[in-house]
Amino acid sequence: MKPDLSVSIAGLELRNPVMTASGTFGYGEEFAEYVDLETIGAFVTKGLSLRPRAGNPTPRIVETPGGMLNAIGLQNVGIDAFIEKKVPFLRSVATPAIANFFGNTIDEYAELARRLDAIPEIAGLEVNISCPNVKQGGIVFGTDPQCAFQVVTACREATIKPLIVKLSPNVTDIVSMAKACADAGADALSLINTLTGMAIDLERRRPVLANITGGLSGPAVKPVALRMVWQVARAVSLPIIGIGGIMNARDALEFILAGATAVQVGTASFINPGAAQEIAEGMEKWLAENGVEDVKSLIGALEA
Amino acid sequence: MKPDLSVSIAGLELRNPVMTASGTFGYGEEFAEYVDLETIGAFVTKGLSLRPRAGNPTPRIVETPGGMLNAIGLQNVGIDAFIEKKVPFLRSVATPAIANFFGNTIDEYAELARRLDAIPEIAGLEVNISCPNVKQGGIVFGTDPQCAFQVVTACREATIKPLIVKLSPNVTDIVSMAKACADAGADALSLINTLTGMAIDLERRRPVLANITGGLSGPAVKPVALRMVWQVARAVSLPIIGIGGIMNARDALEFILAGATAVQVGTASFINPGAAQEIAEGMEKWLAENGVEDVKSLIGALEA
Amino acid sequence: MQFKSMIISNVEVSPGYWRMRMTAPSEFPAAQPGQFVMVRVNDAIDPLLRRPFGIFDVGVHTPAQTGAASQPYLEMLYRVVGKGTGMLSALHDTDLLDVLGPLGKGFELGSPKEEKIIVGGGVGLAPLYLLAKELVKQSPVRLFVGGRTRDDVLCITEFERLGVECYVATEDGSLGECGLVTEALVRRLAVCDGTPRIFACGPHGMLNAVAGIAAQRNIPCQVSLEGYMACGMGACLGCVTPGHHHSNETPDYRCVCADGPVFDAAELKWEA
Amino acid sequence: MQFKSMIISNVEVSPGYWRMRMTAPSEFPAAQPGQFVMVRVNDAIDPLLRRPFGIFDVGVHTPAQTGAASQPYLEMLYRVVGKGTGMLSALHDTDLLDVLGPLGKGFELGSPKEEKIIVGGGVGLAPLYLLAKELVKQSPVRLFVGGRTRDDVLCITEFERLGVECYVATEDGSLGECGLVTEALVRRLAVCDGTPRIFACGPHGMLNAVAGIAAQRNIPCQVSLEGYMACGMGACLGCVTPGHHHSNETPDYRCVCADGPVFDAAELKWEA
Ligand SMILES: Cc1cc2nc3c(=O)[nH]c(=O)nc-3n(C[C@H](O)[C@H](O)[C@H](O)COP(=O)(O)OP(=O)(O)OC[C@H]3O[C@@H](n4cnc5c(N)ncnc54)[C@H](O)[C@@H]3O)c2cc1C
Ligand SMILES: Cc1cc2nc3c(=O)[nH]c(=O)nc-3n(C[C@H](O)[C@H](O)[C@H](O)COP(=O)(O)OP(=O)(O)OC[C@H]3O[C@@H](n4cnc5c(N)ncnc54)[C@H](O)[C@@H]3O)c2cc1C
Ligand SMILES: Cc1cc2nc3c(=O)[nH]c(=O)nc-3n(C[C@H](O)[C@H](O)[C@H](O)COP(=O)(O)O)c2cc1C
Ligand SMILES: Cc1cc2nc3c(=O)[nH]c(=O)nc-3n(C[C@H](O)[C@H](O)[C@H](O)COP(=O)(O)O)c2cc1C
Ligand code: FES
Ligand code: FES
Repeated sequence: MKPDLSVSIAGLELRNPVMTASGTFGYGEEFAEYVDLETIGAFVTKGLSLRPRAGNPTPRIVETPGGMLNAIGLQNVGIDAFIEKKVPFLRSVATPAIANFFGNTIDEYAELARRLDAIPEIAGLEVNISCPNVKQGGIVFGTDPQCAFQVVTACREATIKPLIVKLSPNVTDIVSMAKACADAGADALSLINTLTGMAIDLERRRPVLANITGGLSGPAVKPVALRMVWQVARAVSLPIIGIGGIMNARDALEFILAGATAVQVGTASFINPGAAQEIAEGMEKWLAENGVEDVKSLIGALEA
Repeated sequence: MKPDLSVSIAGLELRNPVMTASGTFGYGEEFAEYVDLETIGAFVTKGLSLRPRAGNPTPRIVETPGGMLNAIGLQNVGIDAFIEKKVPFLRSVATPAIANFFGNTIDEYAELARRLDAIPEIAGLEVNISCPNVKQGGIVFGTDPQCAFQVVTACREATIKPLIVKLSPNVTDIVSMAKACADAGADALSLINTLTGMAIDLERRRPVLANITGGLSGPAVKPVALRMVWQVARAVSLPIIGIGGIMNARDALEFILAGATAVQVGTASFINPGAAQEIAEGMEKWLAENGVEDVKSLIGALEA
Repeated sequence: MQFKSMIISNVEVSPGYWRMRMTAPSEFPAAQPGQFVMVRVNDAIDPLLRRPFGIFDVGVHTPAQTGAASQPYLEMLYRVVGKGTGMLSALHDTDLLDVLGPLGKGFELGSPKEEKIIVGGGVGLAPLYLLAKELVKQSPVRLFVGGRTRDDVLCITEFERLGVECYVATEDGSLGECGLVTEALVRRLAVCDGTPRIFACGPHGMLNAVAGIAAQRNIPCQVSLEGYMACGMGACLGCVTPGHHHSNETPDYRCVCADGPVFDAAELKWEA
Repeated sequence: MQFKSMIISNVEVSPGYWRMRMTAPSEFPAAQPGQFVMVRVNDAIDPLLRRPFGIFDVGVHTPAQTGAASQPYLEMLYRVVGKGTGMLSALHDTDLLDVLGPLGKGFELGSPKEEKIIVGGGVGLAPLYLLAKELVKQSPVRLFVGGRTRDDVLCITEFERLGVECYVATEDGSLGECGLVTEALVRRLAVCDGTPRIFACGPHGMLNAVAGIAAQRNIPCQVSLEGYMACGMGACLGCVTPGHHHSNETPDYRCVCADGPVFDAAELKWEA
């Protein structure tokens, strides 16, 4: 019997729980040679801003033990060019496309949510709140429950589409962040974004990254991500998308046991461009081999 | 010319900046076959409590990508047995021994600081504040600046020995934690302790660790540790001991560039029991080859 | 001791089970039966931790050629279960490994008068061959070995060659008796003269049963345990097992690596 | 294309420099000179990311034996600088590698009328051999190659065998002229008939100088860049380089992996 892999997140019906993570899959087109987009549950665009962003100077990435740091600086084409150049491609794909976006002020977030809400090809919105709030001295929205509440409230008022809030792991209390976003009307939570880290070039006595610090991703962060997904899943009733170091189907299933309804594959796509599809296929195989008829029966099924 | 590796931390004169990290080097004796204790700067005991602690059920450790999780649960012989059975060994070693300790209440911390202050063989104290405050609903002392301030103040009043405070990385703002400890009279700060994480056994649908969550250490955490050391070094004038994923002399020197005066070697000693000594020797070699006469000239010398 | 060891041979002896012979320092052959080694699979951080393995055999190879130096060696018998053992099985002769050992406390051999009974399950046989080699020097030795199928019963010929009498049981009956090895053990104990001494290594369930059988009959019994290990030398406290009187109020955790891996079964806490 | 490739040979051609020949799918030999591959060094997570390497050569090996299938191959020329290249150099024939490629945009060959000038520094020579192989089919080709010492000047015989005229300069004078290769380049440009076309690959400082020399003289010049890469296919935006008109207000970052690695030098921003 073919196991049922379908899940529903915030009103989005996904053929399976495997999504690609923002910033690691371009705008979908780049991977067309390696991933049949119609074999995965959904894909998430590179983070979008109101105006095009240059991003940071290079070096922007560096490998670390079991992971990598990136300081891309949210380079993106901006919402206008996105609509003009990238959206047409989305029309040809029968897989939900989710737009990831960010702003520097609450107004920018709301404005983007409004613009994205109007694009029929966009099935859902993912708000990246790991960005500095320029009006409040640069404190990162996603590290303060009140800031997060405000930004999510503003987005919620601006869109009727499924609204996913992507949480930063650089916090003392991930549960209070999750609750603030739930209270503000989020339909789902995705976590984790990258952990802030740093790498040093000993010979040159300089940080490797031009930006000094960057975001850590990849297998190294998986234990932290699993822990946070588990904590949030027990405390908040919203569906959760688990992210962080997922390299194969087993990793993905671990996140589902911890309480995630779906997962996102990030860094793994760099190492194996077909990773997302292989993970979806591997999950199906594992379920079949283990006599699990419906992946939904595994969500939060951890005995702890 | 032989480079000068000596550093001074909180009044402790160390022959070189390499220390061993609490919980990874037993009480010093265990490694005598592999490390000549007189080749390293100092060593730190397993965390001590007032009464003996059983620790957690097993499994207590699990390997993760580029790291490991531990949930030992602070098993230790307790201060009385420590004094009776472990201190005599310290007398024979001409290398500073630092006692790491923790309590469940502020009074326990203070009481331990007083007891340790009275032991002549103990050169300094390292307070582990990554422990739950049982009187305040289990919030971890080291994740709240006010709690940390109180516990460090109490220890400060109880000892005139060098007082090192070991910071938890599971916080939004490591700098405010560091400042609170500095304000309370700490002589030095050591960071990082472990990042909270989790591992799941897919087949058994259970957490691998009996304790569910554990502390992540090893190379995987190095980027986070380097970032925090760098942030704290720029904000606080106390000497810093860098910890987290140090596997070799180059890693150790990176921490020193980031602003650490000394380093601690943890997980590396499990993989290579001679790690601490080899790192000290490797630092000397690197300094000589690179014409650096004094390791102190590298402290915080990162061009950023 | 920490040393660089060169692989001499690495052979699959049964599906999924490998036997590796590697060079050792000249002091190594003094290792006690039941002691173990911690092997670093490669120089990278994946896998990060060393892997513990029993010492299957030790010896000194004297080359046929006159003049060539004789070479002490150690052998491991291991089952491929995950990443580390998978990588080990891909290594070839002349590849190098970093080894720590011999570590831990081995078996106490007992007195020559007693009958020696060795009980092994699956790859739990690994540390028992070196034990048998010592025991046959002074006593009659019987081996009770169990496995799920025929493929899980290893190296019987080697034991027989030592003069050990071997009883085999498999759960599917594909070799020897069909059933658990403990059944054959109980039958033997019923007919055995005097008090024998039991030595066991294998899955925890089997050890639990053997410890129970021995306790009921007041027979001295040593078991060799496994445990997740980071350091292998008593420092991390990762590998502990509760002692007989352990409770939360009177904690009595023993390190499998430093106090064991061989324990007197009566010292430990067993499930009823 | 993503494929499993089997190593055919892996040889140290000069101290620290290796040449690896490996099997490739039948479409692979259509790779353009200047394109590159991303190699996964092993299946573990250390190293985690793929490593980018130029395509030194492609071809099809036709076995002497009649009836044996002919085998397309690719070659890389690489320098051991760190962990990944260190591990590559330890691989043997018959070992397998996971390869992604050919990736990126290669060199535009230009028209047969022009003289072709290739400038290479150190291991920057890697993608230039396949280029020279194409160029000699239609034009006279001159190679200006520089290195720190004699050991850094690679594969000159191979270029000469193609009929390429080679000028060598080393910083320590241990081979060819003593000095920078750009000096010889400037002298050649002074006497050259018509407008030549320059192709360059090497350290960034050398490319910067070559781009300046070409710009001053209005000579078309293509350069092949390096950059820290995660994906190699335009998705991560890790590898970018600023375009000529780039500024923070009018951002114009190009992906080295997808828009390059070969760029028209005039499109890029250079240090003055
Ligand atoms: C004292 C001792 C002696 C042993 N002797 C042998 C032997 O002679 N032959 C043999 O085949 N096996 C033996 N084992 C078990 C062996 O150590 C594990 O099978 C091996 O570590 C698995 O590694 P892996 O990377 O293939 O598996 P993975 O599952 O990928 O390992 C992941 C982690 O779990 C640990 N682990 C997994 N299984 C075990 C286990 N059963 N016991 C302890 N840790 C485990 C690993 O060491 C590693 O840290 C012994 C274990 C101990 C503690
Ligand atoms: C398009 C392209 C083509 C290349 N072609 C060749 C070639 O044909 N021959 C050759 O020897 N080298 C070539 N390089 C450089 C080569 O990729 C690096 O030397 C190699 O990745 C170093 O890996 P390592 O693990 O040994 O070094 P480490 O320093 O351990 O690598 C650490 C990280 O830095 C990256 N890195 C280090 N040096 C470079 C570099 N110079 N450029 C880009 N990333 C780097 C690695 O990819 C890795 O992610 C090329 C680079 C690029 C971008
Ligand atoms: C190169 C790179 C770029 C990223 N860009 C974004 C982004 O634009 N918006 C966002 O919300 N997350 C971004 N992320 C974070 C990922 O979506 C993901 O949360 C993180 O990488 C952890 O997952 P992983 O370990 O599977 O990579 C980026 C990550 C990487 C590595
Ligand atoms: C098994 C184990 C036990 C530890 N026990 C303690 C402890 O008792 N007290 C403490 O302050 N830190 C303890 N730590 C944390 C280490 O001292 C160190 O801060 C951490 O492991 C990070 O360094 P590393 O990556 O070099 O291991 C322990 C770590 C490990 C792995
Ligand atoms: S493995 Fe570390 S104490 Fe036993
Ligand atoms: S390497 Fe990812 S965009 Fe170029």
